[in-house]
Amino acid sequence: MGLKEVLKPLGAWRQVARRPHTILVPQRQREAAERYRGFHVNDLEKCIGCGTCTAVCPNDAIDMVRVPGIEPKKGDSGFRPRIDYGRCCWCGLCVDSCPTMSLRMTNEYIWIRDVPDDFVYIPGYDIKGFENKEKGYRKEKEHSFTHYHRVPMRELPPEERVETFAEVVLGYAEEEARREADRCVGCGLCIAGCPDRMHIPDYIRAIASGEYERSVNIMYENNPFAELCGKVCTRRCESYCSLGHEGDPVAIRWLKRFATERFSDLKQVIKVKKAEPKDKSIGIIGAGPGGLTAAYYLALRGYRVTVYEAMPEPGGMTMAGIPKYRFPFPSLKKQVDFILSQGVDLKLNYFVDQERFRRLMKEHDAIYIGVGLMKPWTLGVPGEDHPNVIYAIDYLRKVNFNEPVEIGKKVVVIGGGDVAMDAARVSRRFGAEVIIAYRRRKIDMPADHEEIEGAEEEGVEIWEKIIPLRVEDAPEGRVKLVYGKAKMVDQGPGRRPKPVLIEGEEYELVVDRIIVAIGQQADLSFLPPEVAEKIEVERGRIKVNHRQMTSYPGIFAGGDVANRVADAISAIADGLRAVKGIELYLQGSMD
Amino acid sequence: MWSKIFYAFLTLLGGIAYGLLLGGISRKITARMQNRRGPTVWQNFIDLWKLFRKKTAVSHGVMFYLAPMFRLVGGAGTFLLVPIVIDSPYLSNFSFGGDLIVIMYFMVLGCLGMALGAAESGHPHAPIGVTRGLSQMAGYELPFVISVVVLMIADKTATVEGIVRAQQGGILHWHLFTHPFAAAAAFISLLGMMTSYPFQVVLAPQEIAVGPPTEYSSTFLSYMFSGRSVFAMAKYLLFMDLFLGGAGSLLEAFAKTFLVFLWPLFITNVFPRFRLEQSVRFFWTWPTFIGLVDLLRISLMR
Amino acid sequence: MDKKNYFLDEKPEKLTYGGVFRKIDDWARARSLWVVAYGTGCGSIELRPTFTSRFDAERLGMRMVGTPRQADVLIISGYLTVKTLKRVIRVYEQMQSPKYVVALGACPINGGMYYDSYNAINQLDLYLPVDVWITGCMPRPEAILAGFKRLQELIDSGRADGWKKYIENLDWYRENQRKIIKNWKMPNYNW
Amino acid sequence: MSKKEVRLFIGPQHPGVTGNMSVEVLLKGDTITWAKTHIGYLHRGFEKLMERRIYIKSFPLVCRICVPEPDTNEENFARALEELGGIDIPERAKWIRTLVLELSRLQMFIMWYGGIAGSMGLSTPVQWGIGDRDYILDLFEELTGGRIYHIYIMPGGVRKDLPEGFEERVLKVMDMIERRLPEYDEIIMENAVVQKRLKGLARIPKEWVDEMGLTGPVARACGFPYDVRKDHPYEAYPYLDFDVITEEGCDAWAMLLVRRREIDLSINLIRQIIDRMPGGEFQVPLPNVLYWRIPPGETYVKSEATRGEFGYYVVSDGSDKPRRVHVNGPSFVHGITLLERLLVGQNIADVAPIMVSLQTCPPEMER
Amino acid sequence: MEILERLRERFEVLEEKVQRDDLIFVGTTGKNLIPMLVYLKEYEGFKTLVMISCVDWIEEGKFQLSYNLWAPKQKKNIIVKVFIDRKQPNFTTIYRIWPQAEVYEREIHEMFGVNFEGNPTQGEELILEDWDDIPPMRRDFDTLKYSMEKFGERAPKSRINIRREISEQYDEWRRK
Repeated sequence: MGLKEVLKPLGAWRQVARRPHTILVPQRQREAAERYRGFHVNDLEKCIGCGTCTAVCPNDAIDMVRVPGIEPKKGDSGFRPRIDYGRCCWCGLCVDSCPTMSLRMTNEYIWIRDVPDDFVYIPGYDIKGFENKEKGYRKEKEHSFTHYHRVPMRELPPEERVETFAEVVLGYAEEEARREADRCVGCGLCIAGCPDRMHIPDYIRAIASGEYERSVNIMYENNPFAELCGKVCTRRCESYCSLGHEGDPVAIRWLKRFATERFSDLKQVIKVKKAEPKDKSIGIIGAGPGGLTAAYYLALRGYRVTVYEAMPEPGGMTMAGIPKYRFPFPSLKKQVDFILSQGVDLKLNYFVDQERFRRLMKEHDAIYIGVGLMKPWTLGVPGEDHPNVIYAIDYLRKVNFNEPVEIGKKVVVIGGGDVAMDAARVSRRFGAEVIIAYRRRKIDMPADHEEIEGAEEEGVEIWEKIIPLRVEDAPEGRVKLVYGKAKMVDQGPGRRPKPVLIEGEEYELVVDRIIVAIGQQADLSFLPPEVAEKIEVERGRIKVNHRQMTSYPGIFAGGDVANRVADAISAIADGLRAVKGIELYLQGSMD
Repeated sequence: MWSKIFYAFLTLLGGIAYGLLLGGISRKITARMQNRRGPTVWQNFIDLWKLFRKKTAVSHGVMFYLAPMFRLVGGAGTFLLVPIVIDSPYLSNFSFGGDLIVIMYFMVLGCLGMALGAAESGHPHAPIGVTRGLSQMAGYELPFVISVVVLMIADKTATVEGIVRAQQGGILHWHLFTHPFAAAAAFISLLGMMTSYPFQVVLAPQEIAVGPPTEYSSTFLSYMFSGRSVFAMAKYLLFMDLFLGGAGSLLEAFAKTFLVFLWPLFITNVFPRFRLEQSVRFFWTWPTFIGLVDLLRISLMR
Repeated sequence: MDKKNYFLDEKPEKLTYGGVFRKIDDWARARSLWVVAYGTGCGSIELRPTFTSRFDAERLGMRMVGTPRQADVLIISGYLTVKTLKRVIRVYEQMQSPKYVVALGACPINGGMYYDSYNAINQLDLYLPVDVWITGCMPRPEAILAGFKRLQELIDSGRADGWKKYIENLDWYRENQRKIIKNWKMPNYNW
Repeated sequence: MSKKEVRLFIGPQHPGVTGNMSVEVLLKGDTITWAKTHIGYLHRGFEKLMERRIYIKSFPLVCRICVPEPDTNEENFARALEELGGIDIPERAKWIRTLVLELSRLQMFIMWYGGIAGSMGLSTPVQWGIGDRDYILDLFEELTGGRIYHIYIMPGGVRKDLPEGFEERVLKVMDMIERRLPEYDEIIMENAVVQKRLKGLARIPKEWVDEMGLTGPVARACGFPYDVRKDHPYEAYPYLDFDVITEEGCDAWAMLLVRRREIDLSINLIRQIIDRMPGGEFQVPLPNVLYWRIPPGETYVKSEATRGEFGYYVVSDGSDKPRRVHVNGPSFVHGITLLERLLVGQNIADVAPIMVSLQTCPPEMER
Repeated sequence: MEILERLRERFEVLEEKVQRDDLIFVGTTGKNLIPMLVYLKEYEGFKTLVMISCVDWIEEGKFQLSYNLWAPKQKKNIIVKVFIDRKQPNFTTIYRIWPQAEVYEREIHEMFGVNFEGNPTQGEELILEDWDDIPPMRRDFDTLKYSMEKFGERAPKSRINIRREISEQYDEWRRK
């Protein structure tokens, strides 16, 4: 303890001359840092109520509530997060995992109350005064918990595709599939998009964790055509996907395809629970996906089921209409065989006419009509009966059944739907030069955009705003399409623009074949008049109630003939719903 | 006589106020040293009023109630015996012959009363603090007494007034300069009296919470608070009288007490506290030794 | 040494407060808040900056005191475990009226991160009357100071009366406290 | 307890204890004859809570285990999960993590440096220390978005990249602290009273170090060069150039010296890190955190906290939640086994300096 | 690693795993544990006990005790594991080998209910106070339920299952 040690500390008195570094809060505000994790704000318009924030919140601080003014709509559950600041720990996990990036944090941090009940609030709805603060913790798209980029699907190169009818899509490898499946946040918004309400998050999660058998079993709970859907589904679910708002939606279809393709023998995989046989029989007209779905679940419930099919192979439109490069025949056979193995009786080449329909009504306790749409719409222009004008649906059927078709060197496909794309791409595979003529713009096409892209890659030309005027004969066995151009007329908000012919202009196109693919209609001529008059038909489709029953008790209908969507998954959904309806009907407790 | 009492009462109030103000200034200066702004200088008045008007529901017996009064009375007694302005009819307080010795006893009285009351409170920290306080007192009283004795011998008087008068006639007559060793000893023991930091073993927050006043609250605490400030004032005045030549006017008194006040403040913020035995040992060695030097010198000179 | 009961083991009388000095009292109280130095939870980490040079709560007349007897404000800094709650109740009751409680953080409001913990309480207001709630995890010193400003406003306008509520509804509070403190080895009323 | 002994609880409501804990002592005069640590005032059952949370949800929890220095916990737990889950993190993430760890070590030491003076009643450096530490917290706020709880280190790297110009601001704060440190030294290290009180205080017998498993500055003050950063290098520490600091005194003064030199070391390391900070990615994408499963296995990872060796024992059973996480903080041994033995024979006045010297941190004892 | 061979020679080694260069797991039986620990301490340089941990394998009806040792010279950790019956969780104390084991064992006793024979302080409360349920760290103790029953909840959460809600919405739309 020298004198130095006594005097040295006194040097601290130098500090008196220094300016204090005290910050004068609360008299003056002090702003927190740029990234500060303060109070939440939520863009209610962007938010889709997926509930990922709820799932990731470590403290159970976030729950989902209804908010006045927010209605559920496509891809939006209608709920909004409510945050309890008596629970929150401002970790920002919710922000980092918000798929739409609507939830973020401001750098606001003062929230003082005299009562403890004022700490629950709905960001974005309850106005707290810091809604417009720009600074604060935000999600960086590339560095967050959400994986926005889809694992790319490998495809055949376009040059190879046009040479063969081999499948275009090559499928995921196991690692790729698990990586893709793992992107799913499990919100379940996609369920609303699926007509069949498949348990999408569940089977995707099963794929992600490598439990493929379980995954397929989950699919088969309400879809016996999982593999079909895995290949050709219109996948409306993907447009509901919460990841789709800021990135690519999860490839639900390809994942389904991946899981189902792994198993060649479904009997060993699917664990069916068969009910006691019941003394009731059901007749199903049309072995399309809807009819077979109904048959499968009815058979599992113990009913005797007979399916009547006019064509030589089961599968309906999936057999006749979908080209083999999208949906190979062995795959269809695998699924149909599994369904038939559950005790479904199938009668092929059995065209139901009025006479036979009367017989079926006597034989069966209930009848399900799933005949689909087999009659094409016509163009309705002069000269349409020209032999070189063919209809896509007939054309595709012939191709699929290996019947000879002749299309020449150059064809034009009229229409913009999936069938048009199929017809065009099939024609490319026959070596023809193909033009698709559509009366609206490309972005208005109802076909799957992947199909459009695929067609273009394969060298199909797409002409927009074409309105056919008449068909004329042309030399050398060719045909001339006379058409006019259209202009798009705005129809006001919420409605898609209408094409209107520009008068006075006429163009000509000489091709070998004109393939008309502007849609199909139902052919209900097999119904006997006494039945037909009781069955309500609305705009060409049979009208059914929510149990798929027509206005004639005991006759159910589903699939394209009854719904407006006309795709495989809706047919399957109809079939599944009809099963419940038929069961209730047979028990006499129809609601 | 009554007017004298009246004036004495006024000076007492003034002393308390000035003591509180000095406390506030010390908080401000300390704050500046600690790189912060600190409270206003009036903060101690607000604190005192708040404490004074606070409810209390604590009861630990009669002694417990009386202790703060002891403290206040001890402080006031000391204060009233120390002349503020010499020769002033109003501000010379109750100075009388031999009062220096009485003052020193009064200073002990406050502590003793405190000790009794705190011991009554039943909180274990209090007796520990009291023991410490008393031992500490035994420590710093020794050098202080020695230096006072030096002054008494030198000036041949036992009154404060006499000592002040002996220092008149210029700054060099101050005992600070005529008896530097005694002054040094006394000023070191002032650190102990003011419980400034190296010797702050009584309240010792990190060790025994706040020591003796642990159980005291509200009004009692306000008495102790004002007692403490008047006590401090008394000590400043006493040291002013003893070593800085007293004050001829009120302004001079203010200035000189402020100087004395700065000394403990100067030390207190830069040292941690000693342990009790280190503290006592310190007082019994260095300041005692220094004081003895002057005592020896004065005895030899005579 | 004879065993002496240092605590009043009886229910406190209803305290009324008022009088001519009321306004001055409130003014002085708001500007002289002495905080009992008890870091009950992780929030005490932010109390240190609050009370030291960078934020310097002493500007507002606040300071830390080592004993509950002399304190006016009890800061519940974050979650409270059952074991601490027992001590906190005791500290609170030893404080002299008027006294105020400030709850920091999300945890005392609705359990916070520890809503599912078997040892941390979820709602502080069942056990102690709280005057000001400051949420955050932890509240920054700025927020704490803003909270104290709010407390000062409340005191200034005479609305910070949690301590009165506590005495009036003592039985209710006691019932709640005893529900979770199984072994009540304390005096019934300890002020 | 004889008649002459007084039983005294130091804490939990006591200005001198480090956090919410208490030490029960028997006093004979001023001398402690027996001591017992009581903990549990801050027990929240972290380990139980983590068992019922998915892995990612545990990250906001772990940083609360040691409040003043949360990053060690985050880094440890993240590293354990990376090891079990087989994730390799990019170089830059390692360096950023090390930077965060060193910054947090520095702020803790600065606070401690003031705190040791405060434990003896010298409140001036406390005010300086906590005030200067705030500038580091400002850096943290800028980098991580949180002042105290950063939740910044996550498995796979760190959550955000360094902001623009962050390095310069770090260096600026380092310069400021380096300018300030001599002033601290003047009032603490070169203070006669501090020296008088700390030299020879709480002398730890050397054989206790291995026997009790003392780590960190406590062990290093006894001459044992135990430093996880050197012994089991993690993150970017193998690439950094530093020596383990040891002192031969075994007393509180030696611990003070060790920690004082650690401050210099930390500043030095931070400069090195900033100098050599590599570019590139700072994060590898995790699997979907909501469903992240970790293969079965167990591991023990450790790192050097300011108080000593911090270890995480993680057992995974293959599900998305840990089977068991055991957090082993250095204070568990320092604060209970060592403190109870060390206090015997000491003066009551020295309890606070001893506790601060050992840097007992109650939340990591009871978790 | 050679150390594993030496251990295998002397004791019954049920399982072993080299997790990292500096971390080895060794499983042994209860009878072999204390001799093995002493051997490791005296002859292999594992002088320090880092911690004792307990894992509840409720499905198998076992508690796993993990003794984590550190060798200051070799800079290696070894974790010795031993399984004990969950129904009668009795084991022997090792506090005579390492003094800090006393507190670790006390904590495990409190949190898991494992009884360490010979530990002088294990009955004392360490962390919990007036605990009235099964030891809280056991897997079958539901802390959320306990907390909600004992401490309550202020603002009950809506706990909406979005998937179910969405399905119902879908039905609604369907019906329209």
